[in-house]
Amino acid sequence: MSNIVLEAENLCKFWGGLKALDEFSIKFYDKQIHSIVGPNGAGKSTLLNLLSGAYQATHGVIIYNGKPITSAKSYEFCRSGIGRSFQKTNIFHTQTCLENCCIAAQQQIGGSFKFFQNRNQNKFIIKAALSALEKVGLTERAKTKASQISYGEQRQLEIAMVLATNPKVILLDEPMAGMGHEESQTIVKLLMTLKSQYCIVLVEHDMEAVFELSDLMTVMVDGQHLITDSVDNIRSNPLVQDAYLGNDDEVF
Amino acid sequence: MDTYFFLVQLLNGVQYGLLLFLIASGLTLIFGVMGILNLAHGSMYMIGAYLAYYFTALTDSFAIAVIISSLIALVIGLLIERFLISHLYKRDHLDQVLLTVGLIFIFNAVQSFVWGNDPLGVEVPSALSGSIQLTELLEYSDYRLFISLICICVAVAMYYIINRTKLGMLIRAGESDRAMVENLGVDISKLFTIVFAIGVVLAALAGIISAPIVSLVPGMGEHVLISCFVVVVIGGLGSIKGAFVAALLVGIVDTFASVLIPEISSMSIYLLMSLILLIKPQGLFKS
Amino acid sequence: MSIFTNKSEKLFIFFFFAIGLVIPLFLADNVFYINKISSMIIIAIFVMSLDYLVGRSGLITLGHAMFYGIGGYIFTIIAPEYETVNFWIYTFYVMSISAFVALIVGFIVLRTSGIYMIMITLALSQMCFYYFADSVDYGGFDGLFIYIKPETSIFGFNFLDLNNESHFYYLCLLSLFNCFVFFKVLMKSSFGRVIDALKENPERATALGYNIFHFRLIAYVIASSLAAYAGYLFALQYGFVNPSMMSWEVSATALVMALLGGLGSIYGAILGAFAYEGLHYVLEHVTQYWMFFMGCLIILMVLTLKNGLSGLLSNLVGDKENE
Amino acid sequence: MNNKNKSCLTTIPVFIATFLIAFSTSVLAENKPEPIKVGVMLPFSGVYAGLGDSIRNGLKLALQEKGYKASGRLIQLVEVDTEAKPARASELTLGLVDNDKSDFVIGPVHSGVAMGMINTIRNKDSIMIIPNAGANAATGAFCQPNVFRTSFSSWQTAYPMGKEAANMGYKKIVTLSWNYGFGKESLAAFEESFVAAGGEVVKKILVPFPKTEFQPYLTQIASIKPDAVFVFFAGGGAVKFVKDYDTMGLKGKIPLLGSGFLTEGTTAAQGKAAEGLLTTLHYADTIDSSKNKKFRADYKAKFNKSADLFAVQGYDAGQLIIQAVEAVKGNIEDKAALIYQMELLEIDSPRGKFRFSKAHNPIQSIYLRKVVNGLNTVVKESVTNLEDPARGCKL
Repeated sequence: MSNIVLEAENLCKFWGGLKALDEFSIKFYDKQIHSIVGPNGAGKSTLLNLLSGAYQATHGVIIYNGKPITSAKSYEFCRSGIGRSFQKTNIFHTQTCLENCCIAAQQQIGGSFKFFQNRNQNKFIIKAALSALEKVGLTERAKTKASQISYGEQRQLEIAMVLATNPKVILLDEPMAGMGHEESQTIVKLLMTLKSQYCIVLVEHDMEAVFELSDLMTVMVDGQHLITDSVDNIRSNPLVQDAYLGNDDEVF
Repeated sequence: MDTYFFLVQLLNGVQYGLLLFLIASGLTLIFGVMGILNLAHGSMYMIGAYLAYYFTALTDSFAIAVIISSLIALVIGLLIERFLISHLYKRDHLDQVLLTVGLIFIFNAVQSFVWGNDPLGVEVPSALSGSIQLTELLEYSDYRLFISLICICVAVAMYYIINRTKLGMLIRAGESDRAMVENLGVDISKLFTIVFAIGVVLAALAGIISAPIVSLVPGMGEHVLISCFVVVVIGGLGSIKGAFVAALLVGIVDTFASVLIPEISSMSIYLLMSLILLIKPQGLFKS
Repeated sequence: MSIFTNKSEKLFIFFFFAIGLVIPLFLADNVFYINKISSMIIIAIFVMSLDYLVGRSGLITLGHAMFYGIGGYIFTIIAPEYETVNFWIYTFYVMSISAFVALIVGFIVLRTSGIYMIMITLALSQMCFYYFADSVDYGGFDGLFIYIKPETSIFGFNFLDLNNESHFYYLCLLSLFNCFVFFKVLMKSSFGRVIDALKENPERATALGYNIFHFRLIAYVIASSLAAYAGYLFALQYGFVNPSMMSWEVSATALVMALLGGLGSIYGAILGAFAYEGLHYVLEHVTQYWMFFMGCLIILMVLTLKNGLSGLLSNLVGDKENE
Repeated sequence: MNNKNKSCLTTIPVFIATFLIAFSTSVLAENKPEPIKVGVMLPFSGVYAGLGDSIRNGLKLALQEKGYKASGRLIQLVEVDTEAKPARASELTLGLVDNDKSDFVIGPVHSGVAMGMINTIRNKDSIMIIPNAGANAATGAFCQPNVFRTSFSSWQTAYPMGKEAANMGYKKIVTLSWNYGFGKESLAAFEESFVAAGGEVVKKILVPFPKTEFQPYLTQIASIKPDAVFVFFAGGGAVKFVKDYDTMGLKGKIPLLGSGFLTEGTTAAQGKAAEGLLTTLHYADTIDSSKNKKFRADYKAKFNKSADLFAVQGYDAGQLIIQAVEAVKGNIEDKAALIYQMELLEIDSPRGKFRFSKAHNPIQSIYLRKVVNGLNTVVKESVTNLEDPARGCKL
């Protein structure tokens, strides 16, 4: 088994009295897709927000490459290699697709404090951005404004932006939300190819895609860890059937 | 300062605070529901005071003047919302602010044109011209107590309307989720018209009832406006309860700072605001 | 690589500075108009710095006049009273001291955002206003005077005499031009890319690893020290400073000018400042009730123009949408 | 697109029209060298606008008596609104001096504006006449050959009250004013003479300008229980203070004394709260001279309101110009000769006759006045021909 990249131990997030995440522990391995499923309100997004540094944990530890990063600032997560996409499309609508990826790439490549150099003079940034666009198949959309591409393409751009930050870990928050079957398949294919290079954490409601893609699956209920296992074992686990899968027809 | 004078100063502070609340409540209401920072709020305070002067002189009755002036303010509020602000809902908030700056200019010019530039005063209505002896030297006029009473009444009425009536429910909903109100089938533009008019009337009412105890001078609205900002921000934008607490706080702090630390009293309320915003960046009662 | 965003901007800048360069030749015997235009240019610099802050960086402030005033006061306070000093050296002093002040102020105000930032900047500038208005040493409400204007020699070459109105005018025009070019270059730079990003979507910019606080702070310091530079020029023009320079009305008026010009367009600041000041000048000479017409015109412009005067110009020239 | 075009069409003509008006007025104003140009720089909007109106009225009355003519030359007024904003002082002054080529500039009301104006006009040829602003420095440390004042220095208006207060037997006094130049100078002048006469200022309270919440201060005064209170306030602040003093019950228990501005042009708004107040100033409504009676009657007839001190000061500025022009027989281009003649003039003012000191401030009598039925009546002449010490003036 490959090595552990990202790890959470006894992670808690309380909103006042509400326990969004309670004593949650999990390990993510390199070059795998690890899906997290569970009913609405199970705390999946909270977990992702904690892992990406958007929220501060109430207590518990996040370990990245063997070092605790729990108390790091939210922007430091991305810098150290934890990239994320958002559930609701979160891109720079007024900029071109290429520029969107340039913004993402520039943080890693540098130059943000160059006040007098034209932003397009740094070839490394453009190159990194173009390669990210190419990976998701948006090359011909490079010069198009982000607000003018289709919804599916925007979701792809969202992932391209994460890739442009040159991450080790990619946290994807429902990348297929609101997509038709065909569009979803594009993403599935994309994730398949990415799997060989990154540690991918996937939160997704599209169970078909999840079962197709995942190496490992974690089921969450009410902010708590229910089970983590391979796809096949999860499918046949009666506990999961009872607690979650069997009772909720909507999901399937 | 002995206890007795401490209590008198406290009374001064509370009384000033209550008046501030009356002026600021309209501002925070409009902002909370419509998201508009109405810079012309101070101008409506001024217009209210001048209208009270005009109609008191005309009818010889302060009570009638209060009623007529409030009605005129209501009409002004409705006209401004219908013919100007309603065209800007889809635009940037800063455009709306710019519009209200234009209104300030117009109101100032109208005031100067109609009433001239000499300081004016309104006599305290005779029924309330008595006073209560506080110390061997100090008295407290009935009219000031009457103003405080009005302010408390307005505060209670607003609390009741917002928490107990259908209009209040819509106002609260409009604050939190505009789309939801529209989905409920409520005509949001009508709600906005009503709220804006109420806000304007509150500002004018503050000007009307304080007319007998202030001097009516050009530009009186702008001075008030800044104090209102401070109150509204400390209380948390859009929160009536916050405005009430903040107004009392500002009134008391300002009063005691004037006497105890005169060197920095001009900055005291701004210091207070900065401190509170540093501790609670959203103000005291942000919902 | 062109620094211009669109055709209308190019046209406007070209005509503005072309006319600006030759206009003193036609006004040679009328010092007043040269002075008036100089002061409009100074205001345009001030508004431009505000426009960068509000329109480009998304940081709305109602306390920008604080730096305008500080710029003037710093010079008046640190320069020896009866000694000729060098303009460029003191430009450096004024701008670095005000940058330092802006760093501290920015550190406080940038913790808040939106309307709360508007209010806390307002509070700080009011405190600053009262500090100078109540001070005994700095002349209180009556302000301070500058008796001797600086000389402008560089390496012994003295080509501008600040006591000469036309020379001062050209200094202002040059400053405005530099300011404009500086902001345009800044906008097109890699730094500008981040500023664009965090104005549009600060949450996303953070998720991409940017410490938005740092970038905002830098933008705030840059804009504030340029505002201070404008205040410094203002103090030099008429030789005095007054606390009313930092009153909140000055901040609000500048914001109105930036809005009139079209937020975020930078060159709109010039349009806005000239339109507002021009109208003000004209109307106050026509009627005592100039405020009424001023108010009506402002409202008319808000209702009819979507992106201010620069937007209007853009439509006239026929720029492509959103370019 | 249609909408946008329409908006362009409506806005552009507005701009063009306004700029055309601007240029046509400026062109018209430049063509006639003949008349004497008098620039009037007063606040016509904002807090001080009422004072600006009165001064302008007085000025017009003086000029009208002579048919807007002196030594056969027509007198033309050019008015601008200062908005009482010191930041605009220099620009507006230059406008009047350089653009409108004014021979005289009358203004302003506000001391901060005055300092800006003096700083601008000191190197120019025009003669500045201050019809109000009382900053001591204007005819003190900053005095200039071409700056005259027809009003007063703040020192003059408050200094006599110190002696009067001591004479009335008061030992301990609290002083109070807005925290700005005029107020602080008035308190200092009062203290100077009051302490010299053996009194003691037990507390000096400075209220932030332009705050009008006076209750905390009045409560503080009540806790100190001084023999009397001396205040400086003007305009709207004076109205509010006098009313508050009355409603808080202090009136009649602790005597209120003031620099005359406390009851100048404000008694109508103050109502009965002002009755009986004692103040000192260089003018009173009931000065018993034919000049004053005629002035007040004419003013009332022309402007339909009662004359006040500010009108007098404006009126005297007008008289000064006419007499000066006549003294040099219309030849005002020789400024040195004009200034020399102005220094020799005696102005027959409604307040009584006065001459100018070396520093160009009036040497004038100060009256102790009492408010009776809304009028500032003369109690007595407190000091005859008081001259400002003009500290720091090198003229």
